[in-house]
Amino acid sequence: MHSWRIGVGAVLLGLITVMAIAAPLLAPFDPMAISGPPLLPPDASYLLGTDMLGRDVLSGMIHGARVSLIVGLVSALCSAGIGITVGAIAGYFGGAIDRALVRFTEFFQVIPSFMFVILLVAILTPSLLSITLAISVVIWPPVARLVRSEFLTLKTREFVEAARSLGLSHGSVIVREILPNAMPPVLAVGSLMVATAILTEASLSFLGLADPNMTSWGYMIGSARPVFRHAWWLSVFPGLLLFLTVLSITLLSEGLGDKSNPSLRGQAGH
Amino acid sequence: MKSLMSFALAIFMGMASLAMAEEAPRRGGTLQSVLWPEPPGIMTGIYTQSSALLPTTKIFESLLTYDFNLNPHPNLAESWEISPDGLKYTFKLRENVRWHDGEAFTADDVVFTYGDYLIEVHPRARAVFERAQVSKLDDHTVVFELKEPFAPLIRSFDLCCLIVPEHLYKGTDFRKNPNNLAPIGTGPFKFDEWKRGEYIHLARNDDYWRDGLPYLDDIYYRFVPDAASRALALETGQMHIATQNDLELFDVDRLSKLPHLDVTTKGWEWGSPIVWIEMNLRKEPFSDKRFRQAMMYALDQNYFRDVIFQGYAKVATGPVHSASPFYEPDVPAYRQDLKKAEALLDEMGLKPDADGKRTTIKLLGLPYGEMWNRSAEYTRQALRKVGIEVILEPSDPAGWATRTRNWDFEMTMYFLTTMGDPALGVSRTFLSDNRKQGVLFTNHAGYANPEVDALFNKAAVSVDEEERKQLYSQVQKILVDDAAVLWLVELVWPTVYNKKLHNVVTGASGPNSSFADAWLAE
Amino acid sequence: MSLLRIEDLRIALPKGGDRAFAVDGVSLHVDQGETLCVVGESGSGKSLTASAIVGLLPSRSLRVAGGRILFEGSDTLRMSSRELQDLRGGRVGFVFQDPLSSLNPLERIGKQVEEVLRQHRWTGDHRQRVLEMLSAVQLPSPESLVEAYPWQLSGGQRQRVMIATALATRPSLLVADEPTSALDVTTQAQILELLRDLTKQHGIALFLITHDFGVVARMADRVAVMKSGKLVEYGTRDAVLRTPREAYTRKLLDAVPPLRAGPARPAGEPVLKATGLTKSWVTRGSLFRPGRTVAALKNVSMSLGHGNTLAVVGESGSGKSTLARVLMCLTGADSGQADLVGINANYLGLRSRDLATVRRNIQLVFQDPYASLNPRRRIGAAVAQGPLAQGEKPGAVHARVAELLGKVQLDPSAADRYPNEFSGGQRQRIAIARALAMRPRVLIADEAVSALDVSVQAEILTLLKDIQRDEGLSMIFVTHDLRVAARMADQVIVMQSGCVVEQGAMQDVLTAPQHHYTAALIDAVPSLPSISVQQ
Amino acid sequence: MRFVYAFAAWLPRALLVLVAIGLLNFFLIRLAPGDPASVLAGETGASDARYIEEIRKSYGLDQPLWLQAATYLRNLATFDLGVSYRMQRDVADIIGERIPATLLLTSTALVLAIIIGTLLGIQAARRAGTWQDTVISAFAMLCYATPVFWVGLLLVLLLSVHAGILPPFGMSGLIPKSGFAAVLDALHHLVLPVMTLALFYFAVYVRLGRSATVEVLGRDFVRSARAKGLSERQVLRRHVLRNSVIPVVTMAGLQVGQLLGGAVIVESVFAWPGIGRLAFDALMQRDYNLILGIFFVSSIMVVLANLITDLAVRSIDPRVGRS
Repeated sequence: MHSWRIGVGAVLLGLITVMAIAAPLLAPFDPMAISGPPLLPPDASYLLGTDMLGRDVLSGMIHGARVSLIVGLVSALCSAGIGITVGAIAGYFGGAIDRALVRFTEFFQVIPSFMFVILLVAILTPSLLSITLAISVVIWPPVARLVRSEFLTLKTREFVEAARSLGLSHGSVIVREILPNAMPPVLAVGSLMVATAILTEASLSFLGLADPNMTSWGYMIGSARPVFRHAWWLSVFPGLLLFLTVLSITLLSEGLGDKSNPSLRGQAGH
Repeated sequence: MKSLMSFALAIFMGMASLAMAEEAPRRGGTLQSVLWPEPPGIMTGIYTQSSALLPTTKIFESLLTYDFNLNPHPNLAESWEISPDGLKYTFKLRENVRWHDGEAFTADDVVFTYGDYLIEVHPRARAVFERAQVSKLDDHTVVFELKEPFAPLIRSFDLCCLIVPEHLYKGTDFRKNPNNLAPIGTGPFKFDEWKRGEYIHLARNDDYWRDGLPYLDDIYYRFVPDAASRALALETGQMHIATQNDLELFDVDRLSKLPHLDVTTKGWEWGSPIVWIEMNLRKEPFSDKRFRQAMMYALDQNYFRDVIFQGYAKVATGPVHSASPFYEPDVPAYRQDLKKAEALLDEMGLKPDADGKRTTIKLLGLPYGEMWNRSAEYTRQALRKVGIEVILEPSDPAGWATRTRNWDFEMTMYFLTTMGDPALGVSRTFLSDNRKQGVLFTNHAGYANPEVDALFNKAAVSVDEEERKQLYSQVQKILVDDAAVLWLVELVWPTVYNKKLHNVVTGASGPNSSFADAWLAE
Repeated sequence: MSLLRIEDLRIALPKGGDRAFAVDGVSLHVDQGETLCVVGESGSGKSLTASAIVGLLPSRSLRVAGGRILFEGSDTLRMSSRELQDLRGGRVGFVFQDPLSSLNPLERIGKQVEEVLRQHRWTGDHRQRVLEMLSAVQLPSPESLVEAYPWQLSGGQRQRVMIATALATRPSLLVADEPTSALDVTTQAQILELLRDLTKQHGIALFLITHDFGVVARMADRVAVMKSGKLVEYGTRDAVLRTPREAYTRKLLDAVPPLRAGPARPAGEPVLKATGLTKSWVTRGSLFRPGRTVAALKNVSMSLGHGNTLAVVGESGSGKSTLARVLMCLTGADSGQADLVGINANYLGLRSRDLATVRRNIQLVFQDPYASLNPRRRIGAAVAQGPLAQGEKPGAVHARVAELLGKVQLDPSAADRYPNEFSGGQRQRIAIARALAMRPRVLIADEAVSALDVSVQAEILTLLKDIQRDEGLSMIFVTHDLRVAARMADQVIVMQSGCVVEQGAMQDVLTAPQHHYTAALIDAVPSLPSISVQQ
Repeated sequence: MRFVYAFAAWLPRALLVLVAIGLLNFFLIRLAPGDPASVLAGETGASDARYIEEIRKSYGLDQPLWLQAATYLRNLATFDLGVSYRMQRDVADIIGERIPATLLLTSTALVLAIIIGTLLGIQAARRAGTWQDTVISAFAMLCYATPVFWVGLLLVLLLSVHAGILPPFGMSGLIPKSGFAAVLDALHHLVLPVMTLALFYFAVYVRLGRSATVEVLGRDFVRSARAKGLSERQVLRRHVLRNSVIPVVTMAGLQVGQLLGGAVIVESVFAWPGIGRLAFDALMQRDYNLILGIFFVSSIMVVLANLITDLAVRSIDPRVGRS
């Protein structure tokens, strides 16, 4: 029933990924190079126009996919790592450990997280690394909560008790018995984390917290903000691509998780 | 025939009345002015951000004002005299001036301001006025006495150095004085209200010392954070004036074509800002003059002027602004020439590798907005063409300032106000004894040239205008040949205003003048 | 004229299902005041038939494809939604299976009962009627109960509230869909009695759906047996129970074990002994509320003889599962000791890495075959997991997996498949194979058959008996079902609220229970032989 | 009495969170590369070290870090958030001035998103599988994936620049109005930022409302209610609504922090004079005390929102805090 979502999502995301990987082959121009007159509206040679310096917008968008996808994927992986570890330990062992970890997680949920990301990135000065790091630090709580609740349910499942009564160690019960069964919803949320991370990166870049040595969609939109009334193509096209990327990931995640719970959407995403 | 006559007469009369309306200032009206960013405060001396100056200069006044050629004119000082040895400046003050709270303005206020207040709160003013001993001859006469001549002094009584009321500030903690929130000055407008996040309201000073002035009833300085919105507000007539960086330059271009708006680029002669890239000369390869020259040849100053600054700039040829009386046009020129640049680099032994890369350097960009980002991005692209790979270092205002003043950079881009007289604004970047680590806008690059030091020092104490010109001319030739910094452009800040608004930019302070004679047509 | 007459009812399933019709050509009738029991295993279409009577089919994708349902002469399938609403709760009352979820958790009891009166414009005093009904269903202090919320009531009490609601408007037909299967046996018996008394007393017809022939025997005037959407057998109770015509009916009847135990087999040396086991759970309190302590086991002792089966019988909350888990070291005990005779004295409280011998010697078969197998692990891997974790050689383990699958009557190819490809009964066989792979001396079966349909239940019980005989296993059989216990066990302990209230040989306990709770349990079992007794 | 318990349970947790946030922010910001003293000096065009030293001293920046932190925490307890370096005013005052604007924006957006979103979500759930459901769900999905800042720009482009029907920025017209006209003016200015901020949350509540209602509709008591003869409408109103609102309320509490993050973007796109915009400006200026203050105050807002949500859930759900 949700397979069309997976289909559409996968195809869209696939195209965007291919675009990111093959960027140097696909892009008509060097995205950084001044390749034409500034602020040229879309035409035959500059399909999506040029920006304030005369750089090709299309080329920038194609290369920008790299930053978005890398930040999205790496942050989602890191946050999934933190979230799974915290959630699994809390859910499996329960008791005081659980209470402490739940408090810890709550704390990160309570923090107005986007402000926190801005703060971190500004402190560490914007770079691919600092942006990824900051995003990972704030988007993990939903994963942790989900993993914890999955573990709370799964650990009382009889197959887990069966594994324990077969003499498996805690570690292998967690990793080999419970975790694989907790993965489907985690995968769904994890893929939403990718979307959240991409949106957060774009929001940061939009506000000017971007790595100036990289072209990213948010940066393109943000730096075009002063001229967006006249040179609409500078904000509209990169935004559209950003939107499609997030949409494709969301579709994919919905398809994967089906009964997707909106509460699992990351905290920092906008 | 008769009817034709009367028709012609009617036209003539009509034109005459139109001309009358153009010429006769109207009393009344509310000026709506854009102000961005919202300044932290508007007490003169304490808050010197450019956005604080607009309201501050309406409330406070100085002894003198300056015309476009930086010639001094009387203001709170009726007249003045400079002794022939250039050591003694005597100012005769106006007698009918009152502070906004009704107290009389006297020599005590002047002595307090230049001898006490500014010395404590305003570092740049301190640099000038510490050279002088200020004293009161009588209630309306003050004397500035110098130990050695300092010709720029007569050009120093402006924006930074407005006079504050001694009776409210003497003996208080200047920074925490409650009057800072509702400043009391002598200017044509009084502080009325500050609605945080929205506007500052100034009201007409009915007791202003120039009879019948000011014309305007009110000034609203409205904080409009979005450049596009500022442009729109001017376009729709909601706002009457915007200046400096308020507008994106391509907006200025568009607005200037609208029938109800006018643009002037005058009024910044006093500041004379120059955009440049400073290199850390302590480091390789910047220590090599050929490398610096190569970069000059690699950069296209016209591109900065035409694309990045949208024509609102002039190509800078050297350290002294072309509006300055000390400007020397006859200096070595660096027209963009990639061949020459490459030849210089080759000569240095910086050969391109397989990717065409000769060396990698870092540029610390100025975090003041898109125009500066674009400048840095263009610099990267331009230098890449000759095999110099540039990594842009992101920063924030604090980070930029910290790294720059602590010499923690390879290249740093910024603009410096050269302030008309080189002794005030130019020499500070090149004097070897001004290599003060930790202090911003000093000689961060570490430039040291005894010849340059000697010329600058001599010019600063000379009282002979011609001699000074001569000395500065020599300095400019040396510095330009040395490519001591990479001069890019002179900033030309546009002031866009509604044609209903008259007498906007009348002197070197431009929109930062008192607006006593500004008036709004119906 | 019958009160309700269902004629050739067909309910279509959405396309792509395993069959075209969920209910296929069923014709039934219920007369004024009589009780019709509709019996069938899960998926037989019995509940859908009931729902269809007043247009309450659970899903949009199900629709009535044909037939008529005449209630008091008019066809409910052709009624407007308005007319159906008047019928529901007005002329036809409903009681559903799960009392825990059948009441709105956010509303007070009184309001929920009263709602049906308001909806059907009951002319008398509403509050009066609510109190009257609550006392009619024998709920204590109705006055305070109306202010209570559902979660403050037990399952049995909630089911009484549901009955009170269903009968409040004096309907002529009460539809009860498995009204007791979620309840404990003793409660079950009380609710059934209540239903019978109230319907007989007010001349209300009862359309009772159940899977339990015990319930049928106790309640029915007439019986309808359904299988896969079709009516298999239809007749009076005695005719159907005593002289079933259809093989399917006979099979269902045969699968119900009699509440009768054979003599205890001779007990060998004890293999597992426990004394003074005590365990309590502490619920976390808050700043103002001290945590509460719930005793799950109070000084429980037991002993299991070699080759024998010990049944642990009790209702939910009696502590019987906790006992199993403590013996398995899945939960620690507060005090007491357990002794795996000759192998591991006093093994409780060992650290988990020192439990290897215990793990090898005691194994567990769980209740829910759908939950007890890791869905992401192939059957072969699941069975091999224990021995591999104990360090046995993969080659040997592999061979043994095939052998074990054969032993539980599964094809060896099952090893390469995933649990979702198997039915509940098959999965339970796999779980047994997995336990046997450890070559345990003691097998604990925790409600191992209660989630299965009766016919499958019987197969698994037989399998367990066979295996016990072949392998010389000793077994602990934890169950709430006395019939199952009777069939399997030599010895029994009866538990209530964490205490052992009675223990002894199964046969003795059944025939001469010493404790009144045991007697009540036995009494509550609606078993087939009791038909004659009851008549 | 339950509400007193709720408060008592909330208070220590809230305090713990606030102390932790205070400490975290404090140390993080002190680790920043920018030296606060130099910000001031740089901004005022300072050219001598004496001035920087003066600032350092007058703001206690020359004291050891732990002392600054301890002082900071002690001051927090008395709501003394210090002085903004740049603004030369009390941080508490600056934030106080900006809070109403942010509250107006965020609460309007949240309330609208909750009401419209939940209602549409319920509608979609009632009509699950029909074209109505498809349209509503698809629209929610689109809103869900739309970057806030982008949609803000697009709305300005469409509704302000092209259509010219809504003001693109600010909280009031450039020329102030009074009385009722001022209220209308404010509402007029509120439309775009609220739409922008609400869009994402709207999508969240459509989805949440839908899934909660689908879940509740499948519960047995709904069948019981139908079996009592209630019409679909009555079932929905009397039984489903309250039950499906519980997760919505819980969610609303969880989202306040996120909402404030959204406010940073929306307020800077629309030049809304609230704390979101203040936060970003302050950060760009490295106005340490101001940033710390904003973080702290936002955290208080979040923690208070949690209390309110908790009380709301308790008033809806009799089970919470009693069993």
